[in-house]
Amino acid sequence: MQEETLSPPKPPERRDRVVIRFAGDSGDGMQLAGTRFTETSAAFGNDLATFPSFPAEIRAPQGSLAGVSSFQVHIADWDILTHGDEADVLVAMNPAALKTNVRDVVPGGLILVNEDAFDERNLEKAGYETNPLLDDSLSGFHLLTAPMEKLTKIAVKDTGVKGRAVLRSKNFFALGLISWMFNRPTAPILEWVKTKFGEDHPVARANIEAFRAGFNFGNTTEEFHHTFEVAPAKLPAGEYANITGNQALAWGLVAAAKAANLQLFLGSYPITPATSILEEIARLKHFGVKTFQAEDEIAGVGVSLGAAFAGHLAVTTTSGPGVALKSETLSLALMTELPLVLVDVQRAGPSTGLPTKVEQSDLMMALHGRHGEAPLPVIAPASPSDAFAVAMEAARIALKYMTPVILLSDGYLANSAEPWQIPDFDALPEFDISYTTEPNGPDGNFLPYARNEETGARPWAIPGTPGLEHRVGGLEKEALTGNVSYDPDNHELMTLARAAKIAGIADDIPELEVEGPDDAKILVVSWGSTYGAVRAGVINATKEGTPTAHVHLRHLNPLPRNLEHILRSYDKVLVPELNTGQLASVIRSAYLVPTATLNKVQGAPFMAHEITKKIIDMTEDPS
Amino acid sequence: MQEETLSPPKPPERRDRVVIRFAGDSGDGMQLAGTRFTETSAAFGNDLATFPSFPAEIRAPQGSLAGVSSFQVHIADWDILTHGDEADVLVAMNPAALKTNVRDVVPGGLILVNEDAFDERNLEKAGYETNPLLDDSLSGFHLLTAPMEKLTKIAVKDTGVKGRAVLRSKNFFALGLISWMFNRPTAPILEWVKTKFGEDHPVARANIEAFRAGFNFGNTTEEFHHTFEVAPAKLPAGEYANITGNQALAWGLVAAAKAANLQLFLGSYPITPATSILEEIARLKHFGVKTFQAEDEIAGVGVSLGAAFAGHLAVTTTSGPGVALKSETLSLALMTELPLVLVDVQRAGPSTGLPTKVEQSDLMMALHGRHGEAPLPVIAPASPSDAFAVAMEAARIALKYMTPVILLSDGYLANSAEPWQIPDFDALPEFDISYTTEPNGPDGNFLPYARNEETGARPWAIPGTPGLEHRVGGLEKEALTGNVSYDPDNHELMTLARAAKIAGIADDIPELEVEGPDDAKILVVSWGSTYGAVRAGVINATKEGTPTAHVHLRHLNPLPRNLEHILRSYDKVLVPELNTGQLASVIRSAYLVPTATLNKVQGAPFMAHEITKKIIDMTEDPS
Amino acid sequence: MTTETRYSRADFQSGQEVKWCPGCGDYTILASVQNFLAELDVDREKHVFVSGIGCASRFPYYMNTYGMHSIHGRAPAIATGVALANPDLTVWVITGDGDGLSIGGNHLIHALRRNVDLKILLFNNQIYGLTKGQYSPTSELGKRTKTSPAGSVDHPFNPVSLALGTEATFVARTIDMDRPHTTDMLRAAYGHKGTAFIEIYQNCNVFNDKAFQILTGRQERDANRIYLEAGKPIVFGADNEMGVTVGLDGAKIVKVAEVGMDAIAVHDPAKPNPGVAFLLSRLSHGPTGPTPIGIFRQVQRQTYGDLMMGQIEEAKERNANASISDLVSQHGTWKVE
Amino acid sequence: MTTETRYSRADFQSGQEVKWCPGCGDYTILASVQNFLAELDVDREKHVFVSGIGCASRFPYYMNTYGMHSIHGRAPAIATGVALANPDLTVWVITGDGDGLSIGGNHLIHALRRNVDLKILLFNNQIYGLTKGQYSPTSELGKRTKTSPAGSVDHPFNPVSLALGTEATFVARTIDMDRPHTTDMLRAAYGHKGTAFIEIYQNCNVFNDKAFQILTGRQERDANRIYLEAGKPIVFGADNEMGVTVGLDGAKIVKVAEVGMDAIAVHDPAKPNPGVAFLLSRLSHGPTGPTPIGIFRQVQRQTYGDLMMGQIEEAKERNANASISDLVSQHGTWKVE
Ligand SMILES: Cc1ncc(C[n+]2csc(CCOP(=O)(O)OP(=O)(O)O)c2C)c(N)n1
Ligand SMILES: Cc1ncc(C[n+]2csc(CCOP(=O)(O)OP(=O)(O)O)c2C)c(N)n1
Ligand code: SF4
Ligand code: SF4
Ligand SMILES: [Mg+2]
Ligand SMILES: [Mg+2]
Repeated sequence: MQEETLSPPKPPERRDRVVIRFAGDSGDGMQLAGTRFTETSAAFGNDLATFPSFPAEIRAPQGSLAGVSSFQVHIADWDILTHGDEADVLVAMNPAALKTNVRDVVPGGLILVNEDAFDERNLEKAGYETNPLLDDSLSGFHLLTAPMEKLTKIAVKDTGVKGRAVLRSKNFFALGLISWMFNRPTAPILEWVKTKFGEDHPVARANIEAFRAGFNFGNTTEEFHHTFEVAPAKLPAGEYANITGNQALAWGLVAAAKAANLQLFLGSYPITPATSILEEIARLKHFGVKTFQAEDEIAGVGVSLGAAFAGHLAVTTTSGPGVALKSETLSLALMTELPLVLVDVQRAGPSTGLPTKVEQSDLMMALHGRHGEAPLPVIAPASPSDAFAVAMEAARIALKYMTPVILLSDGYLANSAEPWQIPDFDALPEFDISYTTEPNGPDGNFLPYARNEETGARPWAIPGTPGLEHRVGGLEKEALTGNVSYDPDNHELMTLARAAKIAGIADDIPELEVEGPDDAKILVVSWGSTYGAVRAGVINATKEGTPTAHVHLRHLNPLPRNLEHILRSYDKVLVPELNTGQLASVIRSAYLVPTATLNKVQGAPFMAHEITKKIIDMTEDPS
Repeated sequence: MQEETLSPPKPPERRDRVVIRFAGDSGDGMQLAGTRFTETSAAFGNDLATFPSFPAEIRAPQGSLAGVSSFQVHIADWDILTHGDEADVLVAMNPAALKTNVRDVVPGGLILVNEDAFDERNLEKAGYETNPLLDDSLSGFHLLTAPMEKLTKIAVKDTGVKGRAVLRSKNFFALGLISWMFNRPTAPILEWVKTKFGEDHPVARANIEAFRAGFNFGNTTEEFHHTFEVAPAKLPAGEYANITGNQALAWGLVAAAKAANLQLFLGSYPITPATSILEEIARLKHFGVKTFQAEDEIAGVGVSLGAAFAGHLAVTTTSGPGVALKSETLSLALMTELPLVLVDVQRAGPSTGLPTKVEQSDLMMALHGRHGEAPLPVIAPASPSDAFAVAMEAARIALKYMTPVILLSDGYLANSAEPWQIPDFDALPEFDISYTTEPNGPDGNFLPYARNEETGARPWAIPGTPGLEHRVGGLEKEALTGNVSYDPDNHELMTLARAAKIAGIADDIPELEVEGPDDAKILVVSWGSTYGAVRAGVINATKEGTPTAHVHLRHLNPLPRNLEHILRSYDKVLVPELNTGQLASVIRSAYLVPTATLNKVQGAPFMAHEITKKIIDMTEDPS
Repeated sequence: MTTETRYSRADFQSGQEVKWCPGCGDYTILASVQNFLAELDVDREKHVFVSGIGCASRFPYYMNTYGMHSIHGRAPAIATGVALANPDLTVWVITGDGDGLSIGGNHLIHALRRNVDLKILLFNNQIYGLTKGQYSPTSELGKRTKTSPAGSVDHPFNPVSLALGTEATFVARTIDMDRPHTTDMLRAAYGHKGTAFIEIYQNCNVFNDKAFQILTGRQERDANRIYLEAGKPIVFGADNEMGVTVGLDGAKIVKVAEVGMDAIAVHDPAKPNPGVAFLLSRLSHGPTGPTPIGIFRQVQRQTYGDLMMGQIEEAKERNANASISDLVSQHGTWKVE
Repeated sequence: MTTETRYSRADFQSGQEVKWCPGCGDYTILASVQNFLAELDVDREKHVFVSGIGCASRFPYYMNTYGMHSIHGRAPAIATGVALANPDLTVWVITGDGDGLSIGGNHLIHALRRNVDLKILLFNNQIYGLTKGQYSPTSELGKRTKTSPAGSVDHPFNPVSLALGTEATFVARTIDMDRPHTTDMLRAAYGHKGTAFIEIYQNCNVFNDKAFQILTGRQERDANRIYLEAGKPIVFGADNEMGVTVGLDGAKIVKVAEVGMDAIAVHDPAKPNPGVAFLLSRLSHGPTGPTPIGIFRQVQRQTYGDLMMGQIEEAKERNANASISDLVSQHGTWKVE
């Protein structure tokens, strides 16, 4: 199909932003449709943010509510912060998709359904007593229906695709229709199909034909009188890529290894939603990267610790249940003072919980989930693309301070995508890391626990270095020599030295910058993946007459030096979190500052309006 | 030997309390000498407290500083609180023992040494350049020497004991001498030897002869002009046993099973200092108790969880590194809402740390060391004998609320002993526990997650019960049915319901009682094994003119209802802990109350005077 | 005496919607187990299914018995607790090749050596299904998956060899698609006192389709399924024209006509020495050629539970009516008046 | 070409005071290892000793090489990381029967199947020494210890059988007191490319004294030590009057005179099929009678590390000068002007 053959849509309505959600059965290819739409919008120059949502089941029964998979994309002609609270457009491929998603559509929003799927069986599976396309229940929306299956069948009939496979292309029909409606360039999608399946493969042909049919259906059908235009965003000039948090993390780790001039070693055991970091890095063998799929999480962190001892930039990736298993080894890494990055892509807990859903509830475990006095640095990315920089920062701290570092990402960041302004890789800062190769002791001996005066870090002398033979281990170490020591005073000294080393990192991280108007009385403090929604919520609150300030923490331990001052500069402090108040309790304990909290534990990210509402409620609350 | 044959000692000096420390090489039998002296003092009616201290090595080189083992016992004619800050009497069997222990002897205190061990080799091993028995270094003490080895050899020459074994009885020589000096009844010791080794066994005869020789040496030697008398304490009438914390815990668990009319199941993996709980309970098969030495800590808690599911009172015992490994399974126990007691006998960390030494640094891990929102009850005994009641309390909460409970003991409580007023076992409260055997649902169905209105607990229907077949697991549960549920609102509801259940236990625990004078301005808050030292320190401070109040927490989560009110009733709050301030941070976060802290991380318990000093310093601190 | 009509398969269906991918081998195994239990006629409440995490491990949710869907790899430990707490129960462990052999390997080998009374069904699909297709400890060398894009470099376990190395008392293998054989293995495992281990080849049609093709395909299966039957010569092939000899250089595939029937090994799973079973387990390394199916080993050894209960009973007899007071007073007490 | 005089044992002594109980078998093994390394004449800094927790695991502190005294059971995993990070190193794992077979069982069996280049020395004293005498996974059934006052009910592992069940490429057994033999085993292990596993019987004279008496006692040892030597008939006894036959019913002890020398098995550890090695491992279950000592199995298989490095080299060749910019641009980028 050539773009030219499609007649141009009618004069479009201009919009500065639109949120579109594709929803269907897990088998309907909604993630693919969403991703393709996203990529073409990115290429077109919109700013965007996405939010894929999968069922927890491998494959829940077809047509069931549990089996619904959705992909939301927010496109705009300006710099956006979230994937959008509510959808302006919902594509619903079956009744279950409609049922579970309709509540998130803005009043008056557009709902496009695949009417062929609204048969009795599917309606029953979704728990509809009457057909919502026929009753009044959708009267608050702008409903459009298309016989997507019928039209797809017709479109693909000469492509060589047969039987059950025919209907697999119906997502491309939907994609074609939506592409038409939003005036998207079609070339990137068609190119992708050809590259993916091979130009002449029947599947490629079927998808292209279905896409074309969808596009034309919009163009020619009276009902679809209306198209939209969302102009390219005025993003800072530069090159962009659309990346998810897990990709950004993977690349950030590779970049960190390069910056440190070290080899990257990733020991890991698959677990949702962290697995794709391992999968991504496993593809990068040409960077000299070593990945090891271990027998379990304990071995995953164990091999990494061994690699760290031997001089690699060592990383282990997991989610909450895996962190629990790794904590004993993490404690050994802390005692042996070896660099190690532990990535926890948080999911909803406790126990197996809701493995595919987001939560920020591992913060306390990251800070305190080890026996003994075992403080560690903890940092968290604010958005998918921020994960790149945060991965580098985690590695920087680990290597400079010879310590394990915990990086807290989450299931939302893991899979959501946004445009990332690609840095100039050659200009990225180099880490000034070098192994110790010469004795550092007074008598020409080697003191593996003599500390760097500035950082408190001990030297990194790797096996194979002549003359620096030494032993590390989990028993308390004597200062300087690193020999086993049962001396009471030494234990206290070392406990405090380890703590001081971590606390001292506060001098090596930027002070916080508050965003917001000078007359703000309320300060909102956030961390991690809630950044976008909180930022948007704060901006809205300010617009709606409640001037509000916002500060977002990348570093959770140690906390930035100026946090206390900032906290004390406002009348009220609000800490919104996807947990029951973990950062709030840290702040209360550290500074004795009262906090209001907004907590959500539903396996779902905040919506900006939830933040706005809470802020406005607080101003009305006399206390 | 008959007691009568020993002539009575010269008129004794009366003392209300004495602290005696036996110290020697690990091979010298000091723990045995200390324990025997303790038992005979107990039988005599003194109040007492003990503190054994072992080297971390299996057997450090003979005569080395690392190899010194000691046993301190504090005896008094009144109700004492601690094992004593400093020793009035030190028995030192060799130079290393003298060197490592002399700093803890009161000025003017009595030091009794085995002079035969002060040869050049031993002096060198201990790092003495000159012989301390000959130079002036001990002039601040009352030094007594005895040729213990020579005299022991002579004493045992006809007993049939030969070669190296001869000198093994020298601890009995020392014990005899000290028994004479403190006017102890000799019968319990001699009886014990006979029962232990068999009346006519050469070892029994040797020990008895050595003991007699020591006793007589005191009696007949001019230098030993002086004996002491510590009268029996006026303890409340009743029957007493001398028990360590681990024993008390073991028996408390057995008593709890009886109170609940359940079978006790202990799944455990050996780890210092928790192992002896498993060892003690393994001996109690005649109570129908099942113990399982698992392949690791994860299996230890796993088998216990299985036993809990099947209806047993399930327990798992460990120390810090083991808690780390168990936390994933603990989280499953929390999600399945099954009763389970996890005993953490804390030791000095992080990592392997100082495995035989005390620390209170697992509190934060107990409270927060799990992924997701996973609150659990946490309780801690205050003294060795208190562990009996606390074990029962842990079981009571676990069973009544269908939840795992963490019991935090420590290495000090584990091995220290004190007299315990034996309760009337028949009068101990029964727990009102019963399995569910009938459907509880509206349609005669079974709802495994329908909660008891008062406690929030779910029903316990055990496999084998007809009609109540159901499945539990780690995925989020639907309220009532317990089916897997990915519903966002249900997850929030269940998260809050689990939290509310735990928080609600606050209504089921006693309010705190403050000890101390009404005019106190300072409140000291303690928890766990520091009770005795803190209590004594507070009493002393009050005596010395700083009226001070004290409150001790058994329940660390939930905190007692009236704690906040108490905290706010004083000008200053001091939280002394054997960590870097964990309870203090909990209090600050919960109540926004400023706290002063006194922290000690030396693998050693507090001394009362350290508490007193801090309190007095605080009054002088103007802030 | 069985009441033929007491249970039907439906009595063992929990009413929870079964959520495996359409076409997954797990459905077949579920049906085999449910039918077997119905036929077995043992009180439904006496069965407990304990699983770890993985597609296979969803199994307990679909069984209308007691069950626990626990955490990854820990099912053998948890099930051991259930079995020791209540010896009247029949405790089934459901695990996968990842769950049972990767993260759970230690618990598995310890359960096997202890001979706790458990029936362990390991659904081996040679892949991590639930996490969407990474190689597992039974995946063949060189397997390309998302975590091994250049091919796996991990030499896989042979689960039967591993189990024999632990001295397991009952070790068998079956195939999801062969329901009569699966049922035979379930029956034998049920009848075995001690730990029974069954490796079940299970097709994951989404992430590792046709891994067992040569044992399940119409064309191939007769030529490759070697049924092991106690007391019978080990022959196979459409016309039993092929056989297995066992010698010190290993078990070998031969043409019966060439060596004569007498040279063919007669299967004896009850041999006290596990050596021959081990040799048979080496005949194939994964389903890449003729593969033995059936019971490799079945011997009697006292179970952990019986030994444990024996010690408790004995202790109770020696100390009838033991009370806590006795315990304390044995320890040494004194009176304060 | 070796410089005979470069190292002496003292060069491998770390100066840390050795803190085992006097008389412990660990001293002997330490001496054997130190002497062997001195004789080996490989740069001292190229050796890394990684251990877990236990008496045995204190070993690295006493070696003047690189070392890590890690945490309980995890040494094989950590050592794997060291070996994969730097293939130039010789990585030794020191573990105990508790450390390696109880808590660490899973890492051990996975290291063995993967064939990572590690030398694993398992000091088997059939007891938990460091924690003061509880039974271990190799303690004999019925053993009375503090945690098994009525006797252990856990059927023990035979570590050699277990290792063979994992398809380990090098499996051997030796005895602390037999220093020349220990040295032979160390040499063979050192020379083996891949995971080498040596079970070392080690006397714990404090908590399990004389467990190996029949193999070490003057009176008993000749009658009970069966040395396995490649290419030689398996005979033993003071005058080699005893021998071992291997058949399908197991390996058997025989009088050579009665069966004739030809009936005696000739040892071949290089047999590709591990069956005979397995049969030999069944000859004794723990040191309770004549017990084979020596290399049970030694075969070549590509190591995990070589395969991993091979893939990396290949990928690098295919993508010479790969930069992160390339990586990102392959993914699809766009320009904003
Ligand atoms: C502690 C922990 N680690 C990892 C996971 C992720 N995980 C779940 S199932 C699984 C592997 C499943 O493979 P297998 O046991 O073969 O089961 P299958 O899905 O193939 O039936 C993994 C890695 C988890 N849930 N928990
Ligand atoms: C996680 C953890 N669990 C338990 C322990 C306690 N522990 C230390 S060594 C040991 C067993 C040692 O036995 P083995 O490996 O046979 O070594 P040996 O002392 O006999 O040489 C145990 C249970 C520990 N240190 N860490
Ligand atoms: S992923 Fe594979 S194993 Fe899992 S349910 Fe689907 S087909 Fe079955
Ligand atoms: S306890 Fe046993 S193994 Fe440990 S050092 Fe002492 S003798 Fe050796
Ligand atoms: Mg699998
Ligand atoms: Mg051992």
